[in-house]
Amino acid sequence: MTPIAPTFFFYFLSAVALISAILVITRKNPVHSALALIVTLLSLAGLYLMLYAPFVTGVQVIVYAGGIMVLFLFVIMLVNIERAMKEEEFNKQWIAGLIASLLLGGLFLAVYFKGRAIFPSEFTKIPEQMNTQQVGMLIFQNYLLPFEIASLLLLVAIVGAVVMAKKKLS
Amino acid sequence: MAMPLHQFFTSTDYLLSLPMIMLALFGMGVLIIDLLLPPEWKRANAWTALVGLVFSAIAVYKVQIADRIAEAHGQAGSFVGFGGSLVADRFAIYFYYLFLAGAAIAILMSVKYLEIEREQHGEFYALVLFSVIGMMCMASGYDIVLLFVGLELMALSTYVLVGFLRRDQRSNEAALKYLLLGAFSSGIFAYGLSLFYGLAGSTNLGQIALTLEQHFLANPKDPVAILALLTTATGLLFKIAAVPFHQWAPDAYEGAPTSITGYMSVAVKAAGWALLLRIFLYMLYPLRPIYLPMIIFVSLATLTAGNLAALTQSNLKRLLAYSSIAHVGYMLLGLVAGNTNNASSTGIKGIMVYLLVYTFMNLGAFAVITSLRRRDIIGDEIDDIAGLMFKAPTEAILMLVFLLSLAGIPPLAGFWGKYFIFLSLIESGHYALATVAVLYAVLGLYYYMRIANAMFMRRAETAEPVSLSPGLRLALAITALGTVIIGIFPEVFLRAAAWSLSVPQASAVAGLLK
Amino acid sequence: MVPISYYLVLSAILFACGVLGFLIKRNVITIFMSIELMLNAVNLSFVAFASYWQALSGQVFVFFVMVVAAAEAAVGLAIIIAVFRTRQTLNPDRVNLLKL
Amino acid sequence: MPTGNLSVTTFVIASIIKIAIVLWVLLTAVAYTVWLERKVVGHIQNRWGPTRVGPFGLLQPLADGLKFIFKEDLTPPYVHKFLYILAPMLALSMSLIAICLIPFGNSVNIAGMNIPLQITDTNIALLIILGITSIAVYGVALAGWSSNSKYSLLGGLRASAQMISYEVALGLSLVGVLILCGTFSLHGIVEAQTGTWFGFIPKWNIFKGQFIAFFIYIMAAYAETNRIPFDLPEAETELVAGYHTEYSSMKFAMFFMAEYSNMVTVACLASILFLGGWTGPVFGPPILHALLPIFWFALRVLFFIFVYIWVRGTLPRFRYDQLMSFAWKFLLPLAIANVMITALVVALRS
Repeated sequence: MTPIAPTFFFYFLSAVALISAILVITRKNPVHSALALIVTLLSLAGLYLMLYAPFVTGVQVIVYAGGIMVLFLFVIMLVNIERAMKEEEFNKQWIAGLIASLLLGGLFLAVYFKGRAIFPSEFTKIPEQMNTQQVGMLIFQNYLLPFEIASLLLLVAIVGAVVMAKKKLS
Repeated sequence: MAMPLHQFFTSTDYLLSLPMIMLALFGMGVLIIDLLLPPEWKRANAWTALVGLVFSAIAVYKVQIADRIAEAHGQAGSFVGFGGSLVADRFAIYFYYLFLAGAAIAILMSVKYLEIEREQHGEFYALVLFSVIGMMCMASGYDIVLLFVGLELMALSTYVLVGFLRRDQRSNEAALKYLLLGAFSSGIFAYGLSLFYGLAGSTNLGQIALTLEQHFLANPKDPVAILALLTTATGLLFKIAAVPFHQWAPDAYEGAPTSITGYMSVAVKAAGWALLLRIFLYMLYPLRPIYLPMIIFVSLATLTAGNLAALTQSNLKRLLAYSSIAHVGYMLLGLVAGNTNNASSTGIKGIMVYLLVYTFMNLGAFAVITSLRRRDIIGDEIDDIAGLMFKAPTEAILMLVFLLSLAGIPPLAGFWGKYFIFLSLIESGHYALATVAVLYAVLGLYYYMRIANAMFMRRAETAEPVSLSPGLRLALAITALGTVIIGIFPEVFLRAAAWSLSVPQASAVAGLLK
Repeated sequence: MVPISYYLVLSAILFACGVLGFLIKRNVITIFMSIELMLNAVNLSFVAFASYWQALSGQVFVFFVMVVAAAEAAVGLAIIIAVFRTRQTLNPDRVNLLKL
Repeated sequence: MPTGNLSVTTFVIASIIKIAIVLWVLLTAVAYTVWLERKVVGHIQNRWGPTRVGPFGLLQPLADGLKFIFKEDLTPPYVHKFLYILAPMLALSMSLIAICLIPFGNSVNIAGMNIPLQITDTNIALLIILGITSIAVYGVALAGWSSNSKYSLLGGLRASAQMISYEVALGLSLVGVLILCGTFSLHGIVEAQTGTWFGFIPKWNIFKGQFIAFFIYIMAAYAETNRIPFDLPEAETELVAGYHTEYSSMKFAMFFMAEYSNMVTVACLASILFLGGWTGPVFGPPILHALLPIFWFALRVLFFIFVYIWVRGTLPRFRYDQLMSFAWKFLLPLAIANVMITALVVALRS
């Protein structure tokens, strides 16, 4: 099915994503930053849906918004943020950082405006009915090895997290 | 919909992934065996891990034999597996051996060290094995997905290994810095990959290269391609710690357990190089006219910053960290050699030889530093090595050998690495670069000799004897032999390096995939 | 229909936000969140390109980026806890035993 | 989203009507689940439960609701106000959103239009429900943190740890069902369970070898909804009331309603995934054809809710470490084993 009012939703979702992304880096309280990041993630999930990627949307909500960010909140709650709140928000080189990233963003934008010709404005939709199945098939055919390596990656993450966070090993 | 199993996982796939499968099995084995071992037997984990490395090496050898048989049948010498995402060509096999050797020596160095630090846990060895799997993916991946996942597997294991001494503030601080900058650079790298994917519509290196070639003929100054190149290259240069993306390296090297510092400076760095070469030579070769000036700038900056910063260091690990940055500068010059359209094969061969000899000589130097770690003495300051000649003459002399080799004095191994780099520069007419590089090599001699001076000319600060565990003895023997033998009889090794590059280049591999 | 380059522009701005946060924030956890922001910008451009090429491989890459992000977050936060335990601060400027 | 043969306007109108009906039914069900719980637990403990307001105390939920509305709405001065107010809203809205994906029956024909008995059906419905469950954690975690009190914080931490741990087992327990049915759509999952073996054994997933998955699902679902024996986050003997210690009046009622509507959602999902949803004998005039599936479905849901209450009246609470090791050392391996065996059987059969 074609999305209803794609232009409106695109601008709405990207505005939400941008505003909350800016909030992520300007809020002093890490909990507020984390919440703003969650909002960014959810609006990105909406954008994925508009790009006919329902599976990615689902995984984005479950893994990113529901898993990773819970972990962040958890750690923020565990460590003492009251002390962190009293410290200054930005480091000393914040002006240099601001200029650097403005330049970077400007570069990216300039490139996209110059190179717009490569990417035509129209793109046809990919059928989303079978999206999950197709992504699944792809993972188990062409990307079988990366998939298996990803399992090792997660094993390393588990072992690593236990090694680093446990008070006393065995 | 349902397809038979053998289409997903063929016997070739099995053969090509066997080295990784072995390591994964032994890594998980170590984790499980660790649970059953009483604390005083924990060092048995190291032997399990070593056996795993040996089995993996045997599997690599099987791949090599299969390659030889294929060659005898007149087929091009590279295997493609997993639907084109893995290419176990000679380039990859060469790096496989390098990684395995680096990991084995690092494990030998770690056994006693971890006991002194009271952190003898099986997880350490398992993580080393897992990181080798990641490296293998980086060397043999022919698909940006596999390369990225492999890179992260290696990086993640290394972050934990760097912070493995959890009670040591320096160690976990180093892990934090390394992780933040590593994750940051991965982000940039992934952004570059996404742009290449956008240009080509495929994740396969060969496909991307073909598209880039055509695309680039049509519009040679395409901004999107240049941006993609810049971001990807930034990520890669971060990984090999080239200036100006090197700030993480000295901190991570200083804080990490000494054996892991050695491991990072050889195996992890070699993996970074494997990835970089894979991407620059197999995917980005159409963009060479654009990246050439960038690499020249970076290599000069790296040589300058690395060598100058190394002059003033008082900490051995930090000094060697800066010196390893400087070595990256030399290797980058090997990538510069050649004309605008083609990298010179001597230059690439120089990089391969350099990585090989660097593995032995640098790990050797770190093995000596590891032996300085005793109870209550951290042993990584220059003052700690003072008077080593009078306490442990063998070690002092070995250290001298490693340092001379690092400085590139013939007839030691380090000479051959620099020789081929310089040769390739001269062959391709980069005389100015060659001159600068030679001058910096002289500068390098100075700070290596500062260490030697401390060892031979100064009195020892403490009377505490230097301990040498059997593992460390073995590690020292291997690295010393490697350094000397490669230096005196280089033919075999040079042939191996040439062999590793004898694969048909990217376009042919792309042809194989069709 | 919204052109594909709009998505890319959004992704570029998000990426720049992430870089900015990484460069200027003082709290390690927020720095980490900025990295997540960067990875999300990467994901957005991958999905946009996947939809432009009508190829699902971009979506598969996004899947792997998410796995990587999850693993990185787990290890990173564990390291942060370890650092916090030995030092009681989250400001990287105070984490200064190693000179920079 | 299948709009079928409907025009957009009719589709929107039909959807609004459906949403209104479902919300009304759900909120009533929530209110009467509370009544049922008090009654049943009362009888289990040899008491009468509510009897005063209306016959059999049937008007008790109404009285409770009125009481909640008229209580003073306290906001303690030390809380982080924005998050403190946001948290209960988040909890309630997430549990209400989840219900919109649940199909209550097959489609019905009204005035020549084929209207599915479900607010929306998507081909990733189950993924969305899992996503909503994972977002719901924030309601609890934020409530705990923003209250700025140690009982709340501990309760919030416990709750979020418990919910993300059990979510893993929950998700894995569904994989077996997904392998058998081959779709994420809840409607499709029920369709795949129609029919019988030998004319009397229904082809429900639970009889297709998914009874272990069913068991895991039930356990995990109890933990997800913070019900006894997994109600550690609000264990009144240790944590006063856990994450909602600092809440009163309607804000507390929101948490309360969220908990019970989650129970209803979970019960609906259990019936759909394992017990064949609305399948059952259908006979009689057309009106019965339309209503009987809903009846069968409601019957199953009622059964699950009764079991909930029954368990609450019977079992004591876990200790926290037991709770965690139960999730990671028992449910998770079991769920993985179930997935592997199911996959193997399906692969061998094809």
